[in-house]
Amino acid sequence: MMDGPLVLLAIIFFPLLGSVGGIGLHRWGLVRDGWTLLCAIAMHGCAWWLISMPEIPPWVLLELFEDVPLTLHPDPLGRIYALLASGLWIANAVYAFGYMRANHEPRQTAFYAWFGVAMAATMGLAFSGDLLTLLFFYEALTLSTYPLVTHSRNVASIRGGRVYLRYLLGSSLVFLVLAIIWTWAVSGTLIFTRGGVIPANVPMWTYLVLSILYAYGVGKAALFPLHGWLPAAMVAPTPVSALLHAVAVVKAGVFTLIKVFVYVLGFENLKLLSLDNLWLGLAGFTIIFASIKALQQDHLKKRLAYSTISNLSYIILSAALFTPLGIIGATLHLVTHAFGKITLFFVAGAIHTTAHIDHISQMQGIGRRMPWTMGFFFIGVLSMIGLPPTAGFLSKWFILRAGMDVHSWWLILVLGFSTVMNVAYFAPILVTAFLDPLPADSHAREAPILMLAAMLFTALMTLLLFFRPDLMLLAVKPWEALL
Amino acid sequence: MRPDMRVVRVVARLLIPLILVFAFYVQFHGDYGPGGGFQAGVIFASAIILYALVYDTPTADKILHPRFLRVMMSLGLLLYILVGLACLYQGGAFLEYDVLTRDAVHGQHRGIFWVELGVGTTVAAVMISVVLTFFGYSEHHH
Amino acid sequence: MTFLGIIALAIVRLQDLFSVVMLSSLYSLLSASIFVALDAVDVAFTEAAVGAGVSTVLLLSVLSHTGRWIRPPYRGAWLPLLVVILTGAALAYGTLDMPHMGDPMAPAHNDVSQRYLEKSSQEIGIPNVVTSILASYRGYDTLGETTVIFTAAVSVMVLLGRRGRRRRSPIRNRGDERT
Amino acid sequence: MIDGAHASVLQVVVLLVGAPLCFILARGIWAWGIAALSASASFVMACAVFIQVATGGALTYHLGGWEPPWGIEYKIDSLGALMILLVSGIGTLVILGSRASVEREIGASRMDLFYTAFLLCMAGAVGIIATGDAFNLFVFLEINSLASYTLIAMGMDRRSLTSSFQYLIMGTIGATFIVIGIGFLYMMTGTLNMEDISIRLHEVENHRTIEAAFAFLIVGISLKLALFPLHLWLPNAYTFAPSVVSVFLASTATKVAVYVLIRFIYSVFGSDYSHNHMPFNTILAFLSVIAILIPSFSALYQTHAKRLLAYSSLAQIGYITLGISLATIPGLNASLLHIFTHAITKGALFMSLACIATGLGSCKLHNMAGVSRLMPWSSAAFLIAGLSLIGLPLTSGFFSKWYLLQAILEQGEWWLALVVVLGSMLAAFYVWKVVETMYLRPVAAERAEVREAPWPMLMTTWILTLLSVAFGVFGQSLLFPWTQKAALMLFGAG
Amino acid sequence: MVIASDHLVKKLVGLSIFQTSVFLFYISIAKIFGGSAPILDPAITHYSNPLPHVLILTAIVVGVATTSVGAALIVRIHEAYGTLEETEIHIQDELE
Repeated sequence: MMDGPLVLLAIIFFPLLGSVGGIGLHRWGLVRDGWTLLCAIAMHGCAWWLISMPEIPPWVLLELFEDVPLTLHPDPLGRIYALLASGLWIANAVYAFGYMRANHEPRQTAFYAWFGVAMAATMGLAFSGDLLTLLFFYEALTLSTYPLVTHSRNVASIRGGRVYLRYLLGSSLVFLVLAIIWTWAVSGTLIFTRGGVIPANVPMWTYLVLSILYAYGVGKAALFPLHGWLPAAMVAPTPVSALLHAVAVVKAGVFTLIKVFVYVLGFENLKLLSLDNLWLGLAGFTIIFASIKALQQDHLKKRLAYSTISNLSYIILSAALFTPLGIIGATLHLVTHAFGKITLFFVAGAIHTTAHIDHISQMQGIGRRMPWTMGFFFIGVLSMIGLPPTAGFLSKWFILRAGMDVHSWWLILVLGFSTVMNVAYFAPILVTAFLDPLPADSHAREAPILMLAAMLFTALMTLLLFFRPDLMLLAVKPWEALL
Repeated sequence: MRPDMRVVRVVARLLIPLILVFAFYVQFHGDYGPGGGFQAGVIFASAIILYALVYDTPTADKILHPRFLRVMMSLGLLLYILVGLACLYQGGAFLEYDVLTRDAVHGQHRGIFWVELGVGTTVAAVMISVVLTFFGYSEHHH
Repeated sequence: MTFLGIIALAIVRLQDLFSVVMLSSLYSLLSASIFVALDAVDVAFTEAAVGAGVSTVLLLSVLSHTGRWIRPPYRGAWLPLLVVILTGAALAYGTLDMPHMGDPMAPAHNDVSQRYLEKSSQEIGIPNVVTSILASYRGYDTLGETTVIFTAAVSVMVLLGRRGRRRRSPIRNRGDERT
Repeated sequence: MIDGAHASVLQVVVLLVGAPLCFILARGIWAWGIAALSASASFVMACAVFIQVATGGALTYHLGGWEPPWGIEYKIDSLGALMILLVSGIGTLVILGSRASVEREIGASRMDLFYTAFLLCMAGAVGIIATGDAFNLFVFLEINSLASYTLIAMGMDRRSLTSSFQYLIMGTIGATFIVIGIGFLYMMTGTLNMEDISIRLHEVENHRTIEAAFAFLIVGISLKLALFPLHLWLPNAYTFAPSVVSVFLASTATKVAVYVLIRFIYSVFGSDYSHNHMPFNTILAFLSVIAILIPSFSALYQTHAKRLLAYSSLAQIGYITLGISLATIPGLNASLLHIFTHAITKGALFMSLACIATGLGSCKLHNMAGVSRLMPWSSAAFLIAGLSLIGLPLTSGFFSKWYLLQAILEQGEWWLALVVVLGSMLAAFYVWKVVETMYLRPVAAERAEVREAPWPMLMTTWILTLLSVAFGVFGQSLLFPWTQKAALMLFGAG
Repeated sequence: MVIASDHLVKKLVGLSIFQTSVFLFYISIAKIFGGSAPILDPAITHYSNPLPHVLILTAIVVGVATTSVGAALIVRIHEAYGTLEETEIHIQDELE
């Protein structure tokens, strides 16, 4: 059937269409925004269509090297990821319209254009059917988000952008490229294959080396010590931090790692070689480290960034149990954390917009002026901590169960610790916001309607996913079947 | 002008024609004795340089205008290439003199003659213009 | 031969450029005479005309406005000296088991040169084998050689030619800093 | 003889004719016209030769009709044909696009001299590649070198003079070494025709004279090649030469030198002798590693865009020689691929800098602040070509580096692989140093009225840029078969 | 010697001396004892090898070409820097 490739093309090209059209319409701001939104919705629709589709055969784009083709092949995980990212793009777009206007940001057209390119790269990454295609879209994503990080072009943002590239481009150019070519050298193929491509006869240390190379090649997964770029990227306008640095880019990292586990190294083999200890160790340490760092941050977005780092490591941790259930847990957390975290970033952006406040210590009593906003924040926090009735509870619970199954006390310990830490670094914000008295000179007021709408949507989704988990599990089914 | 210069000039006047004649001898006798286009060119040049030394560069420039030298050196090179192309035109390889006339050896003779002439012209012109440029430069530099 | 060595050494030591140039021209005159001794009449002829003639004139005219005295070098030149020694060693190493000089059986005097000596009289029909090789067998080299000379002339015109030379104001001198 | 064969010599001769014509009867724009005409003619000839070689195999041409070893022979195999296509192609493109830049940096009054020298330089390069005769190679090498000294000396800054002189000294020493090497070879074999030499060498192979010859030739060529310890002349030369000259030199000069190196290693001495009789591989690999790392680091600290690229060129030479030092067919193939991809990429980079220099009058980084707003097309070209220099996927840089890494891992030399990827990381950093300045820094007020470069320059720039991307995407079908064939041939396996 | 000297003129002279020595080496290859100059003459049977002579003729020309270019550069450098001592030139460049 031909409409498989067609849908893929559509999903990858709608955002680009949005960019190009946006540039064309840059004179008429409203039309441009409308057009962008239209493209986002169309893309999301295609993503739903794709979810409903049966297995699509791999689609070879071209033969880049001898017997190294570039292929697109959307597997269940990729479809879920695409659906998630495209859906949140709608919300984020709406939010961005409000945010960019309210903050009188310059060069909005360029902003939306690069945003579209970044989304396209994300989609390509989601659908890539082999490591080389993945590498290409991975780098494309890095480069297309760079202009967004440095959007305001002041010294701070340039410095932030430099760090961003140093970490992401550097790590991928050195370790990821090496890992990929090494994989090719031992296996002779880069096509994703269930159960891994590494032949049985290779020595154990090859797996070890490859594991380390992938762990640090995929800088977007922000494993310690390659986490530094994420806080640095917070100089970007909030919509960027919200969608890209809470969802698209960072999730691209863990998504890549899961793909590597399932399709390249083969998690069964890793389990047999008991390399899970290595991964659990890395992820666990990162969680603990990040939680402690988060506690020290006063800048709200920075604190959220560190929380993101630790949550990314949840996902890796769960996947690194190397059991199907663990990977399902990872997938679920990938989704739920997205909704929760994007809500929190939206809130942070809203506060920045109306109260011109970035630091937690200055947020006394703003909950009284912006009750809706802080209400959404509350929901987000619940989801982060993993308390019902929010989606976060669901995924954390899954991860715990997966850990129980293999009696991984380390995982349970880490998870417990970080939950405590979550409370420790989120609760004070709520206390400050709701209980402390509002300073007289504060001109905080409720956020613009567009931003509120976006927050409402994501917050509701966080709740909805708790009450109707079947929706999510429905999407996850084929993935489970494949594992 | 210092008096001794006059003596030098007289000597030079006598010498220069001899050198020129010698140059032409070397040019066209190169097939039989040592010498050929290059040596001839150098000798010819040396005559002019001698002239430029005993008189002054502008006078030398008047006799052999830089532009004229420029044309000559280019023509020499072009002559060489033209001989080669002529061989091509005659259906031979580049610079294959055999085909220039019916008799191969005679063709060689002719080819070599013209080629040597080209070399001689270029070398002479180059040497003269290079040296004169040096002299000239040093003059209007100080 | 020993003369050459002495001269070369003197050139390195001397502080007076004028005598340096003179010695170098003497050097090429001597080598020209050696060429004659080695039956290379054409080469000797050329070397004398060029080495002793043209280059000397050129270098003198350079000195005519760059001054002839130089101060002793600032830095000791051990590294370059080492390089030179290494080069010499390599040369010696290479020449150690090369065929004896003048040995008619040496590979260099194989069929290739024999052919020139034997056949050129029929093929070219002029006695001076050097000329016939120069102009015919390896005529293309000579074309290249002519081009080299031509290039040199172009180069000199670029650098010193009246119209060619661009007048540089001190600003222009540092053109790169300014925009 | 059929025309294709004649074209093999005519592609040089048209340039040699063009030069004096340019010299005598051309002023200003006409000089450009003649140069463009003869360069294009030469390019057409090169295409004819290429087709000839592609269909009929290696092409030989007996100059003067004397069969080798008595006469001089032109011998063009698939590699040579490709190299000539590269050199004359880039040369033609540069000439076509160069006018505005030359007018600005050298002045219309000296155009005739400039283009004469340029044509001679080109003729020298093509002659070097085409010839099958050791001494003829030296002669054309000198044509090429003298012309390059001249071109470099035409730069705006007075330091162009000293750079040119430094290059002259180094280059002449190198050439003299080559002559000594050839002399040794002649002494042992009595012939100058490369093919003939390689045949006769086998009888006298383990003479020490041959070893000396090898040593002298390699050192001499390495000087021309600017291989690591002998590289000092290159950064100055590339920095202070006129912009378009930097383009031509950067994309062809060292490449031709590499070609000569390969010719001697494989066609004259033979891969077996070169790789197995001496510690050549180890030394070369070692030097290459240094050549990749140290210049890349020093590139990070440059404040002059052209100089930065010059250092990166040194690193790229390191990649090329690294591939050769592997002494395997895939390694050599990778080197050949990198020669082409890098020639085009670096050409594009320097050309975009030439555009910028025409606009701003300088390529100092601090002058280039925010130039992307003033000259968007030039800056975009730099950015894209820069990505290819870094070696990001789907660019030609990635294409050749991929095969290099593959060849390295095949030998199990994982640490060399590490060096390569480190090199590309450093490349990312120093390229981005420029990109950041061009795109994110504010424009200085006094440059607000600077305009984009004229379209011919942009055309050249963008043709090169797009080529450097195209080879990354379609290199497998466009480039790989040729280099593969050449590598097999050079190893005597094909 | 060539590289060692601090003075550009000396560098150039050294270079040409180096080249001349190489010429000598070549011609010594060509020598054959009992041979004579390669100008054909029925009376003579042994000749020295003419090929190296040709090569050196070319090499000499190349040499003088290089020398003249170098000399021209020197003149211009002297004009631009007022000195020919390499060290001083470097110092001046540093100052810029």
